[in-house]
Amino acid sequence: MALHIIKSAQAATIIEVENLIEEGDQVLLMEDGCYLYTLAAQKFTALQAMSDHMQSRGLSTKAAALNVELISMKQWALLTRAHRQILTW
Amino acid sequence: MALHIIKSAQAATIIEVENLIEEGDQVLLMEDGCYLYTLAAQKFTALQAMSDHMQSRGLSTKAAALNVELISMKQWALLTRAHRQILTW
Amino acid sequence: MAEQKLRYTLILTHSPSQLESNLSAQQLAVEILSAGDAIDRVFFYQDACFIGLNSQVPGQGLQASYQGWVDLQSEYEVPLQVCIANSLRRGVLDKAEAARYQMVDNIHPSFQLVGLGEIAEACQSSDRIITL
Amino acid sequence: MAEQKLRYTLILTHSPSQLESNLSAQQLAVEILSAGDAIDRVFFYQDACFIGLNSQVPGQGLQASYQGWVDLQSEYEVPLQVCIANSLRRGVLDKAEAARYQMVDNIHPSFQLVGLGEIAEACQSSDRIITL
Amino acid sequence: MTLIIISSPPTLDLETIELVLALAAFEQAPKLLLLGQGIHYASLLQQEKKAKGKSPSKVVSALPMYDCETVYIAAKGLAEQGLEPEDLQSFCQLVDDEQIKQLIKQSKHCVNF
Amino acid sequence: MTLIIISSPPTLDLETIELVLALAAFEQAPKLLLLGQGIHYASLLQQEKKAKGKSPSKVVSALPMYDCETVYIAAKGLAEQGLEPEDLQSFCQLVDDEQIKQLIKQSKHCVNF
Repeated sequence: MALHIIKSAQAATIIEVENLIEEGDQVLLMEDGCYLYTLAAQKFTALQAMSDHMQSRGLSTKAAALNVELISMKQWALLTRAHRQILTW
Repeated sequence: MALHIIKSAQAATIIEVENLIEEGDQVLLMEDGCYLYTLAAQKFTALQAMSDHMQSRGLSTKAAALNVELISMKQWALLTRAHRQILTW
Repeated sequence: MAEQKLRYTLILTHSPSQLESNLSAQQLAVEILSAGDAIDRVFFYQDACFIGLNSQVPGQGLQASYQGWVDLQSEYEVPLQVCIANSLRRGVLDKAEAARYQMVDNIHPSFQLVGLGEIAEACQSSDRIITL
Repeated sequence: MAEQKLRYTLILTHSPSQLESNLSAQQLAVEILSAGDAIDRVFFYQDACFIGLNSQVPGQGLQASYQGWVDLQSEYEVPLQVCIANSLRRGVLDKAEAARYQMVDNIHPSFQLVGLGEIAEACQSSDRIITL
Repeated sequence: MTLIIISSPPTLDLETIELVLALAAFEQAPKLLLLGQGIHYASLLQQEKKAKGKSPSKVVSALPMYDCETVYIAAKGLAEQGLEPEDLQSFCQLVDDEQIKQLIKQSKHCVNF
Repeated sequence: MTLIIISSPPTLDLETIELVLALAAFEQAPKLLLLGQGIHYASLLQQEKKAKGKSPSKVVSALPMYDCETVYIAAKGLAEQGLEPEDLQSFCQLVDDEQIKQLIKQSKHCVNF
């Protein structure tokens, strides 16, 4: 069960990750990857995004409306505990 | 008549430039933009690419087969003389 | 925490002023250490070598890009390792390298220049490697 | 050349080790000057400020990222201008700024730190501005 | 007239906007065109990304005071970025591809980020 | 096993490949997976991008000598990048998405560039 951290703002990254994702993998949007929340919400179930980064981009309300789960830095650290393979895109 | 220099390797850049291009504008691929020659050759007439950069990427023969014109640094300098607006993507 | 203590290596690759990677990594490191886990090393690679430049003059009220790391090191003794080959190429030098090339060192003294063997060690010994 | 002589400003924005922008810009500058046109200034912005770091130790047979510019300047007196605000933030200092902040200068002496007024001047006086 | 074109998202230190502000302060009356993810610079909801850093929305809101009175936004990009016109600073103007081509053609210089 | 994943095109100083070579030299037997534009690292025709710089194809060709015997290439990306199997180093192996998922799952660590 891998954790896929998407930091890139390139939409092509979402497609790349979509092809490689397995049942049980988790996708987390952070930094400029937050801008891809609309496309990512269509592609991934149980999508998470870094709350502080969504907030500073003014996207928290919009993302929450698409059921993107906003998580704290502490929860991020817990995610890195739970997933052995951590891939950053 | 603008000169559009494409240095980015992101395919999305080609689409962006395609939307903004005018009759008489010139498109030049250089650096990692060279990797986009196939898509660019479909979108732009009279496409040019920096010969040294295509060569160092091993793409000269393939690009020439698609009628991409390979130009020298000296010809690049002449292009910047000929075009008042120079946009770099 | 009843759980087993995990050991982390963080690898940074981006310069500090344009993207947020350096800040994200500092915040993650704080959470990892607060949770009782360990950080074997923070490894600065490619343009992240510039994070340690000692001569930064941040704007009023702002912090230099190395400050969060220096603070974490003084509290938790986290090794701050900078790839020596990448640093030399870019002009980021510690005292030893500066002496070797007859230049002046310019990296914050909390950072050390090391070889890529440290990443091999990370592959072997760390439970998690996170690239940011 | 019978054509009118053109005046150029080049703006660089990328760090030197990952992308080729710095090399492309140096090659373009050579062609512009050989053709008899003029370069009002080369302006180093954002991570391109690192190009001037004086302490680079390039690998055997290789050149420091500033070398091509230093050569062009000694032949053609091209002003090599580095954005002062961007440089201070990153820790790239000339003698004057180093003295002001009691640090050691670390930029090659062919480069000078300047304000953004130089870009305003470029907008006004240069015939071409090229961002690389 | 100098046209600054930004098509990448706001950076940590807002150096691209600083350049626009400087040109405006030196009375160059620059025009700013935001494309794609660059449009987020004009979002009213953008906030600072580091402690005590500058807020993009505040920095951009200063542009009209320096005579950079209109910020042009590629209309097509707005929806793609998940933004609504009411998310943007009041002095923004939506433009289509034809208008963007005119802006480029009328400019003396273009500077892209 | 550490899996190095490169999805961006070759850089001027080849630092990503240096990391793979170092892991191999320290007997970590890293596996290298190239995706998208990262596939160009395996092209036999890549040459040095600066005077006296290293040639990517030469640096990559050294991998098998250090016990990094297979370089995995995302088959889907090959055509997208305009490359043919015969453009690649002989020790490359084309893999599909399912095989890539297995490579990730079997790795202890993943490092992406």
